[in-house]
Amino acid sequence: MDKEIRAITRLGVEIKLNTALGRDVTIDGLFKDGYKAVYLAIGAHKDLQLNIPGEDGEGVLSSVDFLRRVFLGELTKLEGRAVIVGGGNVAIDTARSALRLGTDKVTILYRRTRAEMPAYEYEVEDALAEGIDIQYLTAPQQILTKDNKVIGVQCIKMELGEPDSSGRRRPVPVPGSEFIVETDWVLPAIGQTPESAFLADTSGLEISRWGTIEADPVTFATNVEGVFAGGDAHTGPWVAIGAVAHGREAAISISRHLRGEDLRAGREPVEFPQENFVPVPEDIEKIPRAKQAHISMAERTAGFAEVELGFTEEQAKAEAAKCLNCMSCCECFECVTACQAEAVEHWMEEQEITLDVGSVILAPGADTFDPSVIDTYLYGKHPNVVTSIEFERILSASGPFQGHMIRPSDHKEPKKIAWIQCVGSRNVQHCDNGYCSAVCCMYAIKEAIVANEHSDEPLDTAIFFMDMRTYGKDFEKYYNRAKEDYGVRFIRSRIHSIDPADDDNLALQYVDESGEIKEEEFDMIVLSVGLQPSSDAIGLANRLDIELNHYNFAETSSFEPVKTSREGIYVCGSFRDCKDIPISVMEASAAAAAAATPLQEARNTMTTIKEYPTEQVVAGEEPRVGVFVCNCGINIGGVADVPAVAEYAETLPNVVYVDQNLFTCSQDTQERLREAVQENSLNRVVVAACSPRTHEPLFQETIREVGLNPYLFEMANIRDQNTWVHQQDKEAATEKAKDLVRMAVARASLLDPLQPVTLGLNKNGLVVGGGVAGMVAAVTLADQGFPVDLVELSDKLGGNALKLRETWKGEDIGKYLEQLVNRVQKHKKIKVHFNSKVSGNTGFVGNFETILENVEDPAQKITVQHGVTVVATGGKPFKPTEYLYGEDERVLTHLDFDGRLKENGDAIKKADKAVFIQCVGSREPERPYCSKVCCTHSMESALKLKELNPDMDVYILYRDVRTYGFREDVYKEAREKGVFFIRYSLEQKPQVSNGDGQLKVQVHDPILNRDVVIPTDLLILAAAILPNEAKEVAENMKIGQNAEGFFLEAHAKLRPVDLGSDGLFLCGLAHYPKSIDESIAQAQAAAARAATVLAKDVITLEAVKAVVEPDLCAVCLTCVRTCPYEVPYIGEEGAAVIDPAGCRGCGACVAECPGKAISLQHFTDRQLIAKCDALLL
Amino acid sequence: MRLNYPSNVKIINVPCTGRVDILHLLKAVEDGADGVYVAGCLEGDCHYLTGNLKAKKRVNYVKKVLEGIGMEPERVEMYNMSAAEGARFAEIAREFTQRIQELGPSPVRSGAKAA
Amino acid sequence: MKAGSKLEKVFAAGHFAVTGELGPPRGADAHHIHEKAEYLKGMVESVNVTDNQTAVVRMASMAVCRLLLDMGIEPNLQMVCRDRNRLAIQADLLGASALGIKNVLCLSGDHQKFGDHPQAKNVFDIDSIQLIAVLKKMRDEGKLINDHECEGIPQYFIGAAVNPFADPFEFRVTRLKKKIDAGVDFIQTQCIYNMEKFHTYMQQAYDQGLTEKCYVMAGITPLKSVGMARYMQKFVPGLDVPEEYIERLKGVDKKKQGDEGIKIAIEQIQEMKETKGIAGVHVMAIEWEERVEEIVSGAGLLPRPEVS
Amino acid sequence: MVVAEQKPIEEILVMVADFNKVLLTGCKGCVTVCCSGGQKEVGILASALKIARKKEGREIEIDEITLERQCDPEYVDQLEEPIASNKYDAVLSMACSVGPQYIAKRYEDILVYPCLNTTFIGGALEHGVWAEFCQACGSCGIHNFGALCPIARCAKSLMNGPCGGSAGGKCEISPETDCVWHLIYERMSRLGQLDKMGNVVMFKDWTSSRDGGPRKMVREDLKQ
Repeated sequence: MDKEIRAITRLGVEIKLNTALGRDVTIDGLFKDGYKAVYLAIGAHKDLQLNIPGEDGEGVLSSVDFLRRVFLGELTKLEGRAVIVGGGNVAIDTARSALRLGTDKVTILYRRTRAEMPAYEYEVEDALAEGIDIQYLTAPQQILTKDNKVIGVQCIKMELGEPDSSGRRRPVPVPGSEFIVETDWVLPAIGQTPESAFLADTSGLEISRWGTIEADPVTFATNVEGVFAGGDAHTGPWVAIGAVAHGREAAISISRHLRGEDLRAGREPVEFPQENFVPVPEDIEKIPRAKQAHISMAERTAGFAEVELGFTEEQAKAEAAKCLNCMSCCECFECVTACQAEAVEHWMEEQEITLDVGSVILAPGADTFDPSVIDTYLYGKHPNVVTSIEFERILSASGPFQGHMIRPSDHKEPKKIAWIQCVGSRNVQHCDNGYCSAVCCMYAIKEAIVANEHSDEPLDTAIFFMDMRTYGKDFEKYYNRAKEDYGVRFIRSRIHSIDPADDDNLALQYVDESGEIKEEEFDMIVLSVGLQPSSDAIGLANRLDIELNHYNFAETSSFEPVKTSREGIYVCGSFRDCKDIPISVMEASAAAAAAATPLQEARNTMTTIKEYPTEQVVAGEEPRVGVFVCNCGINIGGVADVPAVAEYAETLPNVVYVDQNLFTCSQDTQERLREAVQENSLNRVVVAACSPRTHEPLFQETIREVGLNPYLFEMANIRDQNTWVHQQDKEAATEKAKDLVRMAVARASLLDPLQPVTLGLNKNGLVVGGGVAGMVAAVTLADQGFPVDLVELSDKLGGNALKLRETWKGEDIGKYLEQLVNRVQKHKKIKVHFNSKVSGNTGFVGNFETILENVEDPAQKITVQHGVTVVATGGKPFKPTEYLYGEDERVLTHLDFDGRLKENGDAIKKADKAVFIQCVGSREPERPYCSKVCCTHSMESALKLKELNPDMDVYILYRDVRTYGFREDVYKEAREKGVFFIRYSLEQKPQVSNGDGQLKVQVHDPILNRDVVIPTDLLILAAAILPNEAKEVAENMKIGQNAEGFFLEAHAKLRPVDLGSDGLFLCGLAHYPKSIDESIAQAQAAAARAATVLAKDVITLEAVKAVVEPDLCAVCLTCVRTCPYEVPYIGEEGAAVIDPAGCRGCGACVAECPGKAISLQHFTDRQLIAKCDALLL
Repeated sequence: MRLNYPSNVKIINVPCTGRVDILHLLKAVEDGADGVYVAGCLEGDCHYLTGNLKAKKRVNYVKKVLEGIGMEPERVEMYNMSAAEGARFAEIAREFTQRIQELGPSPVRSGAKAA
Repeated sequence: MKAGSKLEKVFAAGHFAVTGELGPPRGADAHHIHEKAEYLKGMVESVNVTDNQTAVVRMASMAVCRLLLDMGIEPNLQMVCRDRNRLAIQADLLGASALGIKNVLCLSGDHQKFGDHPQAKNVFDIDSIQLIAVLKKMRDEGKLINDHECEGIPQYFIGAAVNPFADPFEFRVTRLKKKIDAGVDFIQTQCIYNMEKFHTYMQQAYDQGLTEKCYVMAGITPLKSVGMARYMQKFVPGLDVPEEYIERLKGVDKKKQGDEGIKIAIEQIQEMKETKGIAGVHVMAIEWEERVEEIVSGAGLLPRPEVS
Repeated sequence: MVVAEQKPIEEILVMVADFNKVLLTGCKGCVTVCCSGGQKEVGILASALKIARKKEGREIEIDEITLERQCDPEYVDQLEEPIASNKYDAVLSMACSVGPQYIAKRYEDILVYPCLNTTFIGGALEHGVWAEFCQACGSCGIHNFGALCPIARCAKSLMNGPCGGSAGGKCEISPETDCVWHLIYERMSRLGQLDKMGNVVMFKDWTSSRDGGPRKMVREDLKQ
């Protein structure tokens, strides 16, 4: 109650105590004093009179007054006999209370029968059980007194006559049936009525015959203008919630009345249709409600102890078991009323929408394999066998164990965990998933590393695998780290079975590489489940009539990797092939490019530009700060005392409005925020919630929508920097929240509006590199209407593809290349610069200027202007330095071999034996990466040899076979066609010799556990792929390179084709070794990303800039020398000039300026020091 | 990662530690902060190339000023960490708090009290 | 004859001249001067008396010169530009002449940074080459810098120092020539250890005819120990101690390193005697005056010639 | 420009030890450019002094003002209002020593303290590094020395250098100090004027320098 009253007064309501209507004020008087509305909520405090003689005798007590005094402890004893008149709950309460106060006998007089008694049935039962006498059909006629002291009640018997207006039969006295009940006390309990006598002065206020004030049931307006009434005063005694509802409705009416609006509009009570109710099935057995046990009668009458003992556990369970589990909404519509956002709609139905589109992109993703179909893995049967996805959840802070790594069976931290690879991948026994799921090796390693990091104790992690496929960029390094830094054990094996062991552990039986069966016990086993298309996706594909491959993934060609078999429908992500995040992201952009290209004319035609109201001018205004304190569900409110923080915020300087929200970021709160800004004329807004990094833009947008400049906003991070990290000490968290709010308010008061800087841009693209990736990027951009300058170092387009024969699927690369080169050269929007290199670059996104130098004649230089750059400088094959390469002409690299095949297949056909050695120059200490394409290339070449000469013995010496995705098919085929596979290790590399003209390869066979010597006619080396030397490009364009010389993308996972600087994009082998389809997809992706820049007419730059106050500038050159981007210069006016277009807003010059002539907008000294002062002073 | 660290650490955010001015650090000390530290990116990883290196020099300058006025230079410090190193952030917050606890309250405040 | 000093006469007679060096005490006690000077008597033609050497305050050079004269030893007054302006310099020079001092060595002076009064204000009103010119003007024209005529013309045998090993090496001979142009009569070089480089230098000087225009004395300082050799190698600017000498000193017992140093000095002097353009040696046995005899006699330079 | 550096704070603390309220004045001229007495440094020094005094339990009140230049009387006049309306115990100047002298001359009854040491006339080698280039001798002859000043930049102000202490292009006084004579040699060599270096340069006339007494420069045509 106190809280409620405080809340009311805080809202600005003035409470005048000890003021009685009629005595101190009158309604008319209030109107005269200027009040425009009066709400009468005076309750019903007056007991109804029996209106019989003797009622003023000593011993007659009002029952409500009696109960109040008992409750307050003023009345603890009532001696003698008591008569209670009435049949409602008050009468029963009074009777039972009187009994407990020690009366000798308690009698209730009721004028109708028990059936008509309004009191609750069970209450009546209890009263009777306690020995209370109830006289039905009995009405008091007169209270008998002696010396004005009550001695008895004269009663008359009644009988029931015709029904009255209440529908109950009217009691009629039976003449001559009078009798006397002797008593010392009479307690009438026949109801209460408002004290309405004093309302008489208000002319014409309509009073019912029950003494209640008449009012409209919807608006609660009385018949007198400006007077409203509700609660018991209106209804007579009723439940509290009713009074609350009246108050609320009346308040709405009063608000409307004051504004002169229609009181009634839109307020008709909601009528819910009844027909949707789910009927209770008729065949359900009807079981009565269980009865609760009571305390003993002696205990009951001895005091006010709780009579009902509650349900026993069995009773409670039985009651709950009565739930019909109908699983359907009973349509009570409470949810409709409860949801403030009005999000619940019971009448919503499935809708069919027809969209007129030019392109469709499918990205339905994939499902994980359900391992319960493989009996031997015990999945679903043993709690400590989990899938990798489940394990991921176990490690997650928002997971089932709040990030504590414990196993499901006993919630103990596991000390030994095994991962089993290829569960549902490379498997045609238990499922039809013959392909490699491509992602599991990496995620298993990741999980093992994270598990190690999570574990307090030393953790033993083991990964059981067939081939470790860490073929992506920097994956091999990660794999090496797992082994070297985390001690993850990698066991090349096949799983035999998993059996339960003691202590909820699991016994894993496996066959190692040499064929030996081994067993090891683990606390927990994680199944690295593979990916497969979902049935929904397959259904979708079938409905759209697009072709699926034999694994039910979308079929695409290597040259148009994101295009389905149906024109205009594109696909990306793992529905095309299993893939990880970077490639999915890349393909998504590629699909966007492919989908956008035919639609280029429609670009910007259906866009709606958001309109904002004119910005409020706040310069010169006093700061009016609104503070919104967020509970963030329980994230903040569960730790810090949010009401206290809010209350504190009200005391801060310049704060004129404070609100607290459950979720400040929710849609309805945004609306409240907007209203608050408008209603309170706020000109600065502070949200005390979570991180500005994630939420600032949302709130800035919100205030912008009500005309406030987005920079007039400040956030106090009381979640990430407070309640999340100080959970243990709630008090400290509350105090810190106050500190943070105070700091935020201090800064907010000093914030100034800022305007973003916009710039025009050059719509040309520059593509560096004329290989497949560069050409595809150029064509994709040009097809979207953007002119492209394509720079090629040599005098020929095509790059490495010129030397390639066909894709692993058998598609002719030469033909494709010819068409592509043709398109590039004939394209009106593409200008090719042969024999050229980048020798200089200036500018920034939207406005680059690049110098192209002719490599044959360095004096010949041209300058191109462009808005974006795509870097596709490509790669080159490693030239092997071992295995007699270059010394014996029978030793070839892949590309040499492809060349030989093209020139003279017959010569090769004659060979009896051929040996492939994998990983030549890859996965070595000086080049710790996998070249990704060589395994597939070798399979393809091996199959070609088998095709040319089925009798040829073909050996592939490998370290891990990395035919990821559907490439696994080629591996399978190679095995089926009889290609021999021998694994070697880095420690025991094959030895190649040439004795007497015979080329021999010696290798250790781990299965036979001995060295074998293979005489051969051909030795094909899977040479590594290196990036082209691109230091000059890197330096000119300021692009980072990794240790191996590949370019560094902005974010390895989420921004795989963006480079570190805006407006620069990357594709092809310059990024990492990859197959032609991936190069093409990446090139399309780079073009798509580049087009997002070029499609705009202006570039909007962040508004936070360093600005110079020329009067203070000492032209000392400090800023010129400090700026890492060389933006400031000394202008003609004799002061430093900082071009906002070039300024990145880091503030380095600001902190250095000796004259304090430069300030960083939004982070001025005043603003920052204000925070400091606010915290500490 | 919600790693606990002492609640006496309060953060003032800046776009880059290169924005941190000698004056800001001194103001904090002047206002009575027991300790101030600058948390910047790892050296070589500054988004603005060299902001964190500049900040480091300024922190060192402030240390010298404090030394000059007979105050513990350990009350100001520069730390480097990456945005991904939540654990390190918490560890540093704990470590620095402990350091300051060992040094005791700022003489600026106790001096003011003594007067 | 310019001044008719013994040194000048020895040169004039075509003898291979020898000079020694004496550092005045850091106090007023003249006792040690006598002791040290005794060792040099008869061993050398003239004894250089340093002037606040290494910028450390010592007894005035001119006073010590006079004490030597009293002992029958010919002094060579060292004079630096660091501590005096042109007024003081000229006054002192006049006084020196009056005291019978004939040899004057013109020096810039070590920077006071290395001395015992680093807070001192240095003067450097004129530099060492200008100082030579001052002496020459006083002697040959009988005039002061301001062209005022001297009452009584002083006579000086004008000396200067050169460091053949300072950088730029190519300029060193030019600078020698500048000193000659300014009027120098004899030159004493910095201590020589790198004989090869010194020969290159001397060859150039000889080729340019400079050794005809003045007498060049090679500076010889015997190495007392490996430690001293290393110190000179590393910390004395413009000194070039070749590694071979250090190796040589290392090769003998520590107690015998001094003897080995003397041996080296003797060998050097013998080599100098054979070198074209070298007219003598300046033996700077700093705080080792007692062994000068050993060196000079070892080099076959005793007895010193008599001239008149 | 005139290059100056802040005095050690310990020294300044001693100067203000007895004061409770001072006016700290900066200068937007040379000392701003050489980062020793501009508005920023004024703020830093004020804060440092306040910290030091708070620590001692006796706070000091410091007003900060940075003048356009402290070497022009009109600008120094701008201190009149603050000095008149505040009871300062002293005025501290963060200008070259001209500043405090001008303030002292203009405000006769107030104590004035310098907070900077005026070091030399020089220039920036890079941001944060300044070196001496001129000694204000009053008769510039650097054209004779490859446009490099041996007076200011040779430790011994030699006119006929380099002396025997020149090694590796550095001066004997410190390996950080360039031997200007070495630089002169290199430059003359590049300019083909080495022969000029062979000539003996005779005595310099120091009358135009400080040695001729405090100097004054009058431009009759400009003088009012």
